[in-house]
Amino acid sequence: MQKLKNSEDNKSNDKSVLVIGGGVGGIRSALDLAESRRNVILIDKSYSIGGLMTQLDRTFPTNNCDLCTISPHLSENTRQIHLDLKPMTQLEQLTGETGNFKATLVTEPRYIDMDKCTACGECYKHFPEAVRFTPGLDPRAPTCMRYPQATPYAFSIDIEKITDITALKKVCKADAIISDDTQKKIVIDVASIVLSVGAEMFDPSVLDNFGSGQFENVVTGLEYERIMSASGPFQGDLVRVSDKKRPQKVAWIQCVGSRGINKADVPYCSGVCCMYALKEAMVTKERFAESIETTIFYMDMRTFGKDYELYLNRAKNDYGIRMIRSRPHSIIENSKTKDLSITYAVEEAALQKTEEFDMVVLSTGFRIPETTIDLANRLGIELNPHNFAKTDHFNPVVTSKPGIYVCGVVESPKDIPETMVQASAAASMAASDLPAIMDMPEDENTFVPERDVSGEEPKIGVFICDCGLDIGGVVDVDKLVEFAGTRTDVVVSQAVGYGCSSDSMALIEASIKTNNLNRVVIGGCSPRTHETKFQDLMRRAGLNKYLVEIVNLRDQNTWAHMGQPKEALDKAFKLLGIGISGVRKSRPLMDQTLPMNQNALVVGGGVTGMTAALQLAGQGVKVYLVERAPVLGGLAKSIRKTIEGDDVGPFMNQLIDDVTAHENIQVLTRSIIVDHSGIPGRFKTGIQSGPRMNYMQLDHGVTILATGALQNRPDAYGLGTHNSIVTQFDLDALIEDDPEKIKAMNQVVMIQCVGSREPENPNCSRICCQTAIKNALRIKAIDPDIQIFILYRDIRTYGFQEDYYREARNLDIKFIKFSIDNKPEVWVENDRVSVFVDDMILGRKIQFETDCLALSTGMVADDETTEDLSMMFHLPRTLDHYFLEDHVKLRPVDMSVRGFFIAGTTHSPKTIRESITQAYAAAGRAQTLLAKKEINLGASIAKVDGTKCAACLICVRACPFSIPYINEDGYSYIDPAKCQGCGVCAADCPAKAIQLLAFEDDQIMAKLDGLFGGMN
Amino acid sequence: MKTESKLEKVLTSGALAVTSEVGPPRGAIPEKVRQKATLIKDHVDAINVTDNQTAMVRMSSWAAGVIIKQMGLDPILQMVVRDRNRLAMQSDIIGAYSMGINTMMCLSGDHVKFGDHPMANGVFDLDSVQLVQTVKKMRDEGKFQGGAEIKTPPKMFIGAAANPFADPFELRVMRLAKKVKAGADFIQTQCIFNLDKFEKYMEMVCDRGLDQQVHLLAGITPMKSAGMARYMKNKVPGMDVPDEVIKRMAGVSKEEQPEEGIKIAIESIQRLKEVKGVHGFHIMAIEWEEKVPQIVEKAGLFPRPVL
Amino acid sequence: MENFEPEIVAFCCHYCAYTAADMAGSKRISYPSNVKIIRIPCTGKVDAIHIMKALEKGADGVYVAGCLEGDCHFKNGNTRARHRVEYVQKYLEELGWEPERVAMMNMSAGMGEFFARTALEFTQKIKQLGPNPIKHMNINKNQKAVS
Amino acid sequence: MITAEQKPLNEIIAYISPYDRILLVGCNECVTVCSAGGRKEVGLLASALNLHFLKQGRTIDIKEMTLERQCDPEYVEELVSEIDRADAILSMACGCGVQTIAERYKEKPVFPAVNTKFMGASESQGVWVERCKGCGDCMLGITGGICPVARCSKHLLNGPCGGTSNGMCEISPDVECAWCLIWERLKALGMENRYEEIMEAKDWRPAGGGGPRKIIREDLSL
Repeated sequence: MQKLKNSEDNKSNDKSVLVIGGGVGGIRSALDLAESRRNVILIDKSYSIGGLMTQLDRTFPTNNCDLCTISPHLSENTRQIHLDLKPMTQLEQLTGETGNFKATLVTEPRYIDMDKCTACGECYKHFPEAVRFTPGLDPRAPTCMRYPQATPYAFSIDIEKITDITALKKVCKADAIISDDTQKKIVIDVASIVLSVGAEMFDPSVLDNFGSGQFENVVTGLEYERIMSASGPFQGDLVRVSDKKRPQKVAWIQCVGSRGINKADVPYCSGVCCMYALKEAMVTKERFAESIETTIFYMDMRTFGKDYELYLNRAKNDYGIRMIRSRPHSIIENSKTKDLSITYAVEEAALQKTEEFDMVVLSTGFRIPETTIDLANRLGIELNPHNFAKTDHFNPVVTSKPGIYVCGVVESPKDIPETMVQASAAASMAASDLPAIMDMPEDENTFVPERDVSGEEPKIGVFICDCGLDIGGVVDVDKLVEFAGTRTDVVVSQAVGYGCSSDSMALIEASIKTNNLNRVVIGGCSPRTHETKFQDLMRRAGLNKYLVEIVNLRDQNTWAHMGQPKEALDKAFKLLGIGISGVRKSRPLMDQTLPMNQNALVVGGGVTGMTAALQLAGQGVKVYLVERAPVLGGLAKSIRKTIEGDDVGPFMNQLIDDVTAHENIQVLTRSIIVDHSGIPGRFKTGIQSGPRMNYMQLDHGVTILATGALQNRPDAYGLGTHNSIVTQFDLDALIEDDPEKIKAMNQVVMIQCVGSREPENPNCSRICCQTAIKNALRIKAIDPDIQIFILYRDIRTYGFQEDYYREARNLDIKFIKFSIDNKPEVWVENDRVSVFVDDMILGRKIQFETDCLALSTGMVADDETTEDLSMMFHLPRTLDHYFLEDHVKLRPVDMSVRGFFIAGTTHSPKTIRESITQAYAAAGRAQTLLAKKEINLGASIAKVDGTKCAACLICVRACPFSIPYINEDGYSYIDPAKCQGCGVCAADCPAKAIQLLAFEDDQIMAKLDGLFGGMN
Repeated sequence: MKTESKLEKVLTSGALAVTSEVGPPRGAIPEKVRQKATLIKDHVDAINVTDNQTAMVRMSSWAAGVIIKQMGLDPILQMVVRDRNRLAMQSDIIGAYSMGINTMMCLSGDHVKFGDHPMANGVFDLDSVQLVQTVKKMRDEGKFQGGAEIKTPPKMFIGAAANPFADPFELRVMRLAKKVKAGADFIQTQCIFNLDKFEKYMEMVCDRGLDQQVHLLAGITPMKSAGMARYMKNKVPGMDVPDEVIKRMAGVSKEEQPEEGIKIAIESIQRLKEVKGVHGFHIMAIEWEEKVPQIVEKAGLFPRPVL
Repeated sequence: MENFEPEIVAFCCHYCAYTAADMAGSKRISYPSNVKIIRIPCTGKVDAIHIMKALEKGADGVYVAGCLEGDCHFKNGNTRARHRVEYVQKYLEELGWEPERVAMMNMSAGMGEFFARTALEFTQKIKQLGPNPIKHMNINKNQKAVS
Repeated sequence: MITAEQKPLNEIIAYISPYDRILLVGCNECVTVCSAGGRKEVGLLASALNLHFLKQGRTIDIKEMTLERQCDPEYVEELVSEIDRADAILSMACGCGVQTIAERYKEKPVFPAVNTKFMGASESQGVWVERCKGCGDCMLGITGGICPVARCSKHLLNGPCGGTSNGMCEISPDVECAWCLIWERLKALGMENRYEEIMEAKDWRPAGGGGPRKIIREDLSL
């Protein structure tokens, strides 16, 4: 371990970060830290990590299951040398302070040795009640794994349900049962802590009006997800619980237990329920039947996230999902049919309606459980009035206690993309309590040098697992061993019991060395889960890791054909034939690596860009901060106050001073980007800078785009024609600068959604509802007698903003709803501004004469800037010209081009607080690259044989990532640093000049030969 | 006078000329030609004889023209560049002229794709403009297209077609000018239904002074039904049938539609008579030749001048 | 024909279909053992030649299984694969072979049941079609090669 | 580029049926670029022929080779080592390649496996369009870079016929009217007056009307 530079501070590199909670947020935080080569301990009280997301059927806004997108994240866990995963573990006590915490961790007994358990399911088969499994509705379905890619991939025993432990031990062929397992307690040193324990979903059975827990066909949103999920109780078939029949009419009731004032209600908005109800309704139609009628009863449709308004429009227009703006007061069950009738008030006409449904879904929101309140006490952090973690107003991941950070729902209600952003931000903050990444020593390479096997004839070793009875109980492993031994070039063929156990691994390693093997075939389970493990074995044995082939004898043979041993044996022969024949053609391959340039370029000097720059600079990274304007500050500089009542000005001035003074930051104002080249990790970007527009070239490894958005000033409602018609931005300044002028007013009218949620700008600008309420409350504070009317379409005060909405209503600020087809009209006559609007409740037009008409115009993308940059950097944009991230859900600040990150309003409209979070997140994600001296790009890339290439351009056009080009020598060149390895080019090449390494044509042919030529 | 053509004589006299057409039969049935010609003989100055119209094989146009000539009438030999190369066309011109045919139309011809021999190779050795040039060269210079001298050259009164409605509109007058420059003496236009657009076209024609250089015969087609009108609008390339016309046709009962079509044709002639540069009418009553007399009479174009 | 057990090659993409097959196994859902999977990174990698060669070498049926349309890990590899399968089908038709011997399938990683069901349906279809008409020739050829 | 398309398999099969040993030869130039006869198509065709003959109960020996360019004798010479082991040659090159082989290996029958189509350009992935007729007397300089000989269905040289509608040719709403394109281009170039000049009857001798064509570069020829 390198000697620390600043031994006087508390930063120590052998300290770890403790991440509490293994949901998607905790996993993201832990992975970010581990990828930045920080030591992390991830604890979760459950027996496998994954949290809430793994229980969902599909997730918005992509409506994919995305388990295959998240599963690599999960299995990555086990691969990280910097990550220690402790399931069934909780924090008991915390002492010390930031940089020097001592955490006491308690691990509950699992009664199963995770290293030995192969997840064969024998224990579950014989003792179904004894295996721990929690997800909703029917906890016994169907494999007792919470999800197919569960991590750790091992069972857990509920010992209290076991009467005969010896019998249990007997069924476990892996000998993994530890009957005398006990609670374990350890004390560890940690420098900082990320709290990511999420929240619970509200249990509506405490409400007496909806029949939850009483009527079988009333379910919660999460239960509905479980019903639809392929790994749920009905194997992914949508049926009613009562009669297992497909429902034809399903209703959702929103805000159940949220935004209320009744005894079981919480006042805040959970922010995700509108979207998940829309998703569930859409998926219902998509997956089960168009004809299923779906109805959503809602108060305000809160689709405020990026492109979520388009999602809502799609739900309404393309899927025909019915939306009724009403809050039903009760559900009554027909005791015979178990159908449900809902009575609700109709908004347009003062009458009640009753309608029958087959199923009703209660959209419930998040609740902080008692256990979290206890945990907060143990940690010593403060909670807000709603029991969520209290955080810094300008940094939502910072708690009241230094060194402890939060992310995800425990901070405030939020969806997956926002959780992912906060997780990366919290990781980034937690890392700042450790030594700077630039000062960290390199990880040791633990592997012996690779043996050169070129020129050698293949010498193949075949090792076959029995996996207990999982393979050996269905097929005769000895016969397989015998068969393999007869194949060409096989010099060793041997049974290895549990091949993945440490003793078997040692045996294989020794066999490779003593027999001088140069190819290895493992007959065992799926390469998806175990390839890396055996690849590491190869490296330890001095062989290239691409010389091993895993034959899937278990998941795709003995498991699937356990009832047909004869067929399974025959198939096992053939699968081995394929594997052995294939491995003979495998070649040693080099993973592509690149040295990293460890500078960062941050484009945009607003609050987001400056925050990201400072965070990276604090880690010793040299940062170029490029700003188009002559001064730093951006849009936030023109904002006076936040809704929480904080002054933005002083905060910004401090930020600008810090940035300007930092030795690692080079501020380049009045600068524009003019060219760009290079590869991820080694970018070159040309800028023109200063009044003379001098050209300079910057070398950098990563790029953060924080170019912001623009205030929208649409030509609507007379904006710009009269000085009493202003935007909310203008009003914000006016309130601060000229309260006397405000005092002189009698009546103020605000119109929402101006230039947003319209055909020409279909998305919601997200910030306007809270801005309007912020300004309205401030006016009321100046003079409570001023009458304020807010004309709106939906009030979208998500999360705790709802508190301010309620406060505004209590202060008698009037909210009047209008629809897009019947917008208010503005008249200017005799220098007086009047607003006309149809009041839906009164059913007539009303008129206001107003002293100030404030238009909530929101934001629009900076089309010109994002267009220029997207062309230069080859980055995609959304239809409304914001940058489009790589994965809207799981990689919200990463761009599709490696090494690019986005943050702030160039991603989508957001508040200062949210922009700052994203800035930290982008800085955190950037560190995962910057912490490495080189990037591993894998070996499976397409390679062109120039002598065969006809330069036909087919690969150039076919590549989904636009990587190939025709080089100076006149043939196609595929940059190994950029190739994603899909092989489309190799398949389309008419000259057969392209091969995808590790999947070459001759290897595929050899596999076919192994299957068909194999039996003679 | 450049030629012996009766059409030339009528046009030179300043009278409005009237032509119509006869499509030769798909068989060796000379009577059919005579029958059709008889229907219109008193009401027109000359009769176009189409050349493998719509790319369907028919009796050759010069042979059918000879039959008409033998009736004492005046055929106009249509010739498309699609089916013959320059040798064949020039020999046919000499042949036709030798049989007394002295007026001809030079055309591109519909693409073979539309006809009954879509597998045929379209020749297109010359295009229609070049054919006009060739006929003029034969007549005025006494030379074949290849340059050799002709002993007793054929003296053809040369016609060409114009479609004021095909795309691009702005090119239409220029293309007419090109044909005039190449040597066209008269022009027959595509059927005119959109009178407003045609008048605009004629204005442009006159602006360029082309009305002084060429005789333009406006094409008139009576429609039998609203269905035909719709068909022509949608299916026939280069045809402009305004919606009002279709509406007007569809506005009357099915039985009355033929009468309405004729009415429209007559009204069109009456309106177009007044248009500067229009020197006559070419009435294309496809398989409806018997109505030509009625149209000519009611449009006030009867009797035909005797020269 | 009753005892005919076809040999079926399934080219499965790593991200979805291969995972779905593992899922089927982990849920112990049975499907015909006739199906042998060859793993590829993306169905976009499957060349028409791979399918043809599989038939030539004696496969009674070949199918390509990728992610759901629109869900390809590599954007559009699965749609390209579908076009290629259709191309091979046309080719087979020209040769007087049953185009149904090759097929394209799409599934997500979680669709273990679906994997099993399609494997069963495809196997049944191939059983109906009967053995690859050149299978016996291949055996001769192989024997020749050996001798 | 010369474009080509594979012949119907039945036709190919009929050609080679009498023979047992086939030399299947691709070409790495134009036919590779238009995916008709490169290494990949050679492999596919070989596989298809195997499927066919094996089904007939016949084993035929197909040797696959792809030459750099089949229309050059030096490259065609590379077949020498294989030619004796073949009863017939099946060429996937354009007509030029087939004939170069036929000329060199007079004793072996040569059959074409593709139909040579036209000189074209690629419009997008997998789509090729005719752009040149090789008329030997290029007039693109006066037609705004768009060829009426190749692209007008009637090779009209003096403007569009009456069948144009909405910029499309009368033969199909998918075929652009070459003259509309020419006119737009001339306008864009400010060369409208070009259009007014009558283009004289074309001399078709350079287009092949004068018999098979030949180019001789005196300075290069040996």
